[in-house]
Amino acid sequence: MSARLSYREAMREALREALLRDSRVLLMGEDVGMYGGSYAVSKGLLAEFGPERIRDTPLSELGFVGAGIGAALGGLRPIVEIMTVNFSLLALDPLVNSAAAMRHMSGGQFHVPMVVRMATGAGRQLAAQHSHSLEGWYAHVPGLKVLAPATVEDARDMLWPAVQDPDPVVIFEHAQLYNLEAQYRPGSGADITHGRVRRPGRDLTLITFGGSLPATLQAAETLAAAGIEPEVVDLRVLRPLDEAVFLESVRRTHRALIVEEEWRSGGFAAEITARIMEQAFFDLDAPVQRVCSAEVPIPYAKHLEEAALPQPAAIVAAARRLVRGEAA
Amino acid sequence: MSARLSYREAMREALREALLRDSRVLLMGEDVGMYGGSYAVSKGLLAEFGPERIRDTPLSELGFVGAGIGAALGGLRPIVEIMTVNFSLLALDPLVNSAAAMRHMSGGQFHVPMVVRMATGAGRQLAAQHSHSLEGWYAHVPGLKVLAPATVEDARDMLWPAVQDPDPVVIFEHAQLYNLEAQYRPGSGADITHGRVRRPGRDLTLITFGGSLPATLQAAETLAAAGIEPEVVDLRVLRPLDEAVFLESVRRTHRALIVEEEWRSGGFAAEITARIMEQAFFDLDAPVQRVCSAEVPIPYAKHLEEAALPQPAAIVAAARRLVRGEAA
Amino acid sequence: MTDVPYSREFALDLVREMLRIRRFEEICAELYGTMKIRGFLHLYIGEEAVAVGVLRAAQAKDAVVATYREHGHALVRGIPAKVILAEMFGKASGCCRGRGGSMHLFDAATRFHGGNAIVGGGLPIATGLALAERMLARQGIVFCFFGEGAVAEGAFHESMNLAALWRLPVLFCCENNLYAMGTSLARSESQTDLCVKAGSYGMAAQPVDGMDVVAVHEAAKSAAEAVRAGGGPRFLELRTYRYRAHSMFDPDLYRSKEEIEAWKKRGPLHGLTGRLKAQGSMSEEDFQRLEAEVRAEFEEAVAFAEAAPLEPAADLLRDVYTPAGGA
Amino acid sequence: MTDVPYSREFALDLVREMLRIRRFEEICAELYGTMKIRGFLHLYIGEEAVAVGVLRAAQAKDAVVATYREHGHALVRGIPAKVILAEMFGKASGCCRGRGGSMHLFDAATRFHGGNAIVGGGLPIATGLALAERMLARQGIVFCFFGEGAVAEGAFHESMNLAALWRLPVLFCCENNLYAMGTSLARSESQTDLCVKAGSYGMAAQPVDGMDVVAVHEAAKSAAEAVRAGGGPRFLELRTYRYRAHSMFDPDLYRSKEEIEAWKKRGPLHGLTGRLKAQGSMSEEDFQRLEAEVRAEFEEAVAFAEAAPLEPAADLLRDVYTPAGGA
Ligand SMILES: Cc1ncc(C[n+]2csc(CCOP(=O)(O)OP(=O)(O)O)c2C)c(N)n1
Ligand SMILES: Cc1ncc(C[n+]2csc(CCOP(=O)(O)OP(=O)(O)O)c2C)c(N)n1
Ligand SMILES: [Mg+2]
Ligand SMILES: [Mg+2]
Repeated sequence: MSARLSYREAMREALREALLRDSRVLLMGEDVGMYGGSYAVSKGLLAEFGPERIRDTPLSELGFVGAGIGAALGGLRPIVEIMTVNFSLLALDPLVNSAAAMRHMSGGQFHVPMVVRMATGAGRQLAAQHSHSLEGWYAHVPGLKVLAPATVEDARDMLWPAVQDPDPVVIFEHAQLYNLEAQYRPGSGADITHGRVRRPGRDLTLITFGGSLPATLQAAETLAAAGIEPEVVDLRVLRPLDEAVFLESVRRTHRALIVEEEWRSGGFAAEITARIMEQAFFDLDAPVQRVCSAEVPIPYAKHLEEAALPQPAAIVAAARRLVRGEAA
Repeated sequence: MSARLSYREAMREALREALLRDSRVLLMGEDVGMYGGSYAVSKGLLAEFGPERIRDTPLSELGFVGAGIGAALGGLRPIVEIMTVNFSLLALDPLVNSAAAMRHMSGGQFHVPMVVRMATGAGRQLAAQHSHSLEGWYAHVPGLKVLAPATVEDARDMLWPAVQDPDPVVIFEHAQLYNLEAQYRPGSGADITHGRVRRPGRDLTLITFGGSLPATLQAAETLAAAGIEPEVVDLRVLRPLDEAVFLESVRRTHRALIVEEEWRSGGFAAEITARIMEQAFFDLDAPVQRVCSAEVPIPYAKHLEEAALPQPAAIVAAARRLVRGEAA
Repeated sequence: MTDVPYSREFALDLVREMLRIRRFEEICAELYGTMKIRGFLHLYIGEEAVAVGVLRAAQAKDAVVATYREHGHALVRGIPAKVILAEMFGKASGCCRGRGGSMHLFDAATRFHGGNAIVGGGLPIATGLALAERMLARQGIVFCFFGEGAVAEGAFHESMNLAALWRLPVLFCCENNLYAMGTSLARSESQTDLCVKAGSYGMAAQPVDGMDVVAVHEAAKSAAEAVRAGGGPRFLELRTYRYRAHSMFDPDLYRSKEEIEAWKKRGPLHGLTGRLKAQGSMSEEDFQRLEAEVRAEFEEAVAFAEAAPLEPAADLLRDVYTPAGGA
Repeated sequence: MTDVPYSREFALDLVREMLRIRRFEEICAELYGTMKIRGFLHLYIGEEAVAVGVLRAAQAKDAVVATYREHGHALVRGIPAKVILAEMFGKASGCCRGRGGSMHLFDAATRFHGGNAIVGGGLPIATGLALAERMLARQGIVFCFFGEGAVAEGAFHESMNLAALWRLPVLFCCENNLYAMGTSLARSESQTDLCVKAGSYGMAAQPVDGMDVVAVHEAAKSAAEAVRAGGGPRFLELRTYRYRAHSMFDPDLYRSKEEIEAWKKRGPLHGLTGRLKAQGSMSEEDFQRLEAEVRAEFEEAVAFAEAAPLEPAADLLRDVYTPAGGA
C-alpha cells in the first residue's frame, strides 16, 4: 500500500478522507469549489461532495473565518481555506480574539473544533503581498495549535487528526511544496504532537519546518559529502511546540542551526534559539545560529527574491562556520 | 523648565506640539474628538484644533488605518489612534501589506509618513479581548518602526520625531502607564533610535520595555537591597532594534534576564535572547532567561490576571536564580 | 395607547424581566462603586425592552450572540443572576469561572454564546452558528445582538452578505441607541437609516420602537417566525437609548441632559406598567410584589457571589486547550 | 448607433489607447509563455474601454489607485510601456526597479498609486488620498478602480462609508466583469445590483456599459466633474468582461465558451472602430497606422526591457526604510 503522490494530491486525499469519514466536515473558502482551489488542491471535490460541503465564499476573509468559528461552535467541523497567509491578516481578529480565546474565556464551556488551512511562503515571484511567512505569529497565540506539514506523508495524514481535534488548528502549506512528489506510506504522519528527525547525524542539528525542509535536507547532503554529518529536525508542530525532539538532538550534537523562511527579527527561529538557550546552554559548544529570510518585503525579481530567501548555499555556509566554531 | 506631568498629559502635550508645529498633522481614530479619547489622552484637543484635524472616525479600524496610509501618501502627516492593540488585528492588512511594504515595493517612489498609536497591555481586568501585548508582531515587520515609550519623558518627546519620520511608525502606549507621574525634563526623549540604561548595575542585565519598565525597576530596587546590583536596559525602540545597548551591558554583567508582557513563546524576548546568543554567547556566565506572561488569554479575575502577568516578585526570583547560577 | 395584547401572566413576565434588568444594573453600578466589580462595565438601563421583547420570542433550541453590554440578555435568557454576578466578582462559581467578567458571559446550557468585546465580532460567529443549524438540519435560529456602532465595521458587511446569500436562519437585532461611545450615528454613518443599509443586502428589515416592549416583541415574534420558516435572515432596528454613560469611565459629555431626560420620559418599564395599570391588568401591589421578588433574588445573588470561592491561581492554564479525551 | 461625439483627434486617441492595451496584453501573454514574465499575470483584454474611458477624464493633478489587473490603467495614465515591461522583466529600469512586477506598478510622476494585490486594499488608501486632497486644499480627485469581487470585502464597506460621510473627492470605479476568479457575482453577492449597494451609503451611483468607451467616458466625465465640484464621492459600475482567464494559472472552467463568445461580439475596440468607420471619421489606413505605431512602440519596449540591467542583489535592502536625510 504505497503510492507515488504529490503534496497537492496528498492534501486532496486528506480532504476527501475527512469529508467521507465525518458528515459534519465541510470545506469553505474562496474558490475552493467551482475553480478547484487557487492551488488546485480541492479540484474535483465539488463534483463529489456538492456545494453545501465544498462551499465557495465571497471575498470576505474576516466574515468566512468568523463564520467558520460559529459553524464549529454549532457542531460542524469546518475546514476553512485562506488562499495565502498575507490575506489571513484580514482574519486575525476572529482567530486571535475569538477562536483562540473561546475555551478559556468561557470557562471551558465552548470550544472551537475548526481547521484553518493556508498557503504560505515565497519562491514563485509573487512579490510583497503574496509571499510572506507568518507561522511564528500564529504559533505565538495560546489556544491555537499550529501545524506545518513538510512532506507528502504529513500532508496526507496530519489533516484528519487536526479535524478531530476539539481546538482550533492552523495548518500552513508552503506553496512551493505542492508539486513535491514522494512515495507515500500510510500512517506515519498521523501524529500531530511531535517533531521528527528527518535525517540522523552527529555534528550539528539543523532545525527547520515546512517549506524550508527540502532546502535544509539538500544542504545536509552537501555537508555530508564534505564530511559533516548534520542531524535534521523537522518541527512539524509549532504549537504546542515539541521541544524535546530538538533539545535531545542538540544535547548530542552540541551545535544548532535553525533554518526558516520568516523574517529574521522576531521569527520563530528566535523562539527555538531561546528554548535552547534556556534548556541546553551548557551543552552548547557554539552559539546557535539562524538562517532566515532577509528583512525585506519579498521582491518580485527572481534574483532579488532568491537573495531574500534562505538558500541551501547559505545553510551550508552557516553550518560550516558553526562546526568550525567561528561565531557568525 | 521642569514640570510634573502624567504620562497621559505628556502624550497630550506631544500631540499638541505636533499639531501646532505642522499644519499637515491630524489626529484620527475612534472617539479621539467629542469623547476625548478612550484613555482621555486627546481631551481638549477638539476644542483647540477643530473636527477636521481631530477627526472622529466610525468603527472601521481597517478603513481608517488604510485611509491614514492614503492620507500620508497624499501629503498629510496623520497620527492614527487605535484604541487597543487587540483591535489593531483588524487593521494588520493595511499596516503590513501596504504601509510597511510601500516604499520597497514601489522601488522607493512612495513612502508612508504615518504614526499609529495604540494602547497595549493588561492589568486593568479587561479580560481576553482588551489586554494583549503584541509589540513583537509589529517589530517583526520590515518597513515599520516600532516605539515603546515607557517614561513620561519618552511619552512627551518621542512623538515629534516619529511624526517627522518619513516611514510608518507604530507607538505602543501601555494602558497602565497613563497615570504614571514624573518630573519632566525636556529633550531627553527626542531620540527614536536608541535604547537606554535606566539604572546602572553590574551583576546582571534586566532588559525590558514599555509597560514592564516600572515592575522591572521595582524588582531592581528589591535586588539592590539584597546586594545584587542589576543594570536595567529600556529598549525604547523595538524596530530597528538598538542591540548595542544591551549587548554592551551583557558583556559587562555576563547575565541577562528579559522582562516583558507578551506571551512567552514567540514573544519579543525570544528575539533579544537570540541576539545575545548570536553575539555575546562567549560572554555569558549563565543562560539568558525570560519573565513573560503566562500563555493564556488574559483572564478577568484580579488574582488570575496577576498570576498571568510578570510581577516584580517573579522578576526578583528569576534574577536571584540567574545570579546564583542555577538554570531556571 | 392600545391595550397590551397579552395574558396577565405574560404581561407580568415582561414587567418582571425588565425590572430584573433595571435593578440588576443598578446593583452592578453600586458594586462597581465598592470595587466588587472591576474592568469595563456597560449598563443596559433604558434598553430593557429590547432584550426582553426579542428574547421572549426565542426558544430553548435557539442560540444567542450578544455584546459586552449583555447582562440583560443573559438574565432574560435564563442564566441565573447569582452565576452572572459571581462572574463579575471574578469567582470560580461564575458562569465562566471568573475568566470572562462582565463583557464575556457565556452559558452552554442556554446556548448563550457571549459576550463579545470586539465591536461587530459577534456577527460572523452568529452567521456560522446559523450555518450549522441549517446544515445539521436542526430547527434552531440565531439571535444576534449588536449596537448601531457595529454597522460601520467590515464584519457587519461581510456577515450580512453571507447570511443573506446563503439564506441562513439569523435574526440580526441592531440595538440603535444612537451612540457608539461618544460618537453619534449621524457622525459615523453616511446613511443613518439602518434599514436601508440592511435592505441593500436584500434582507427584510424593519424599524421598531425599542422603548415599547410590546412593539419589540411583536416584531421579533413575526421576524423570528419568518426566519424559522426558512425565509432567510432578517434585520430589526431597535430604536432605543441608554440612560447611563457608555461605561463607568465615560464622562458622558457628548450629549445633552435634555436629550437624556426626553428619552427617559419614554422609559420602557413605566411605559408598560402604566399601560397595564390603565387597562387594569396590573395593580401597584402586583408591581411591589415583583419588586420584592426581584430584590430577594438579587440579595441572594450578591450574597452568593460574595461567598463564592476564587479559582485557585494554580488553575490559570486550565482550558487554554481541551484536555486529552475531553471535548 | 449614434455618432461618436468627439473630434477625430480625440476619437483616434481612444482607439489608440485601447489598441495599446490590447496589444500590450497580448505581448505579455507571449512573454509569459517564454518565461520572460513570471509570477501572477492578470490580463485586461476585453476591459479596455473602462481604463481608457475613465482615465481620459482624469487630469494630471489627480491620483489613481488600481488593482493587480492594472497594466491598462498604467499605460493610459502615461507610464511608458518600456518601463512597465522592464518592471515585469524584473529589471532595474522598471518603474519599481523590479521589486513590484505585474501586480505592483507604481509611478510617482503620474500619481499612479499601484497596483494592489490585496482585493479591496486600494479603497481605504484612495479614501485617504482624497482626504489629503481636501485638507491640503488641492483640486485633485482620486480615481479608484476595483473589481466587483472586492464589493464583498469589509474594506469596501468601510471605505464607502468614510468617503461618503466625509464627502471626499473619490470616484469609485467598479469594474464589474462578473467574475472574481471562478466565483460569479451571483454566487458572491446577495444583492447583485451594485449600484443599490453603493446607493446605500448615500452615494450617487450609475451603471455604465463598460464595453462602450464613449458611454464610459461620458459617465466618467460627468461623475468626475461632480466629484471635483465638491459634491462628494460617486460610484460607477462599469459592466465589462474579461476575455482571458483570471490569471495564467486559471483553467477557466467556471464559465461557458458561449458566454465568452457572446461578450466578444461586443468588443470595445471593434465597437468603436466600427462606429468611427461608419461615420467616416476613421479609415482602415488610420487604423493600420495606429497598429504600426503601437507595434513599433512595443517592439522598442521589449528590446528596452530585454537590455535593461538587473538591480544588484547587494541592493536588496535598499528602500525598506527611507535613507537618513531623504524622503
Ligand atoms: C473593534 C472594536 N473597536 C472599538 C472598540 C471599543 N468600543 C467598545 S464599545 C464601543 C462603542 C460601540 O457602540 P455600539 O455598537 O453602538 O454599541 P453600544 O455600546 O451603544 O451598545 C467601542 C467603540 C471595541 N470594543 N472593538
Ligand atoms: C484579500 C484577498 N483575497 C483573495 C485574493 C486572491 N484573489 C486575487 S484576484 C481575486 C479575484 C478578484 O476579483 P475581482 O475583484 O472581481 O477583480 P477581477 O480579477 O475580476 O478584475 C482573488 C480572489 C486576494 N488577492 N486578496
Ligand atoms: Mg450604540
Ligand atoms: Mg471581477
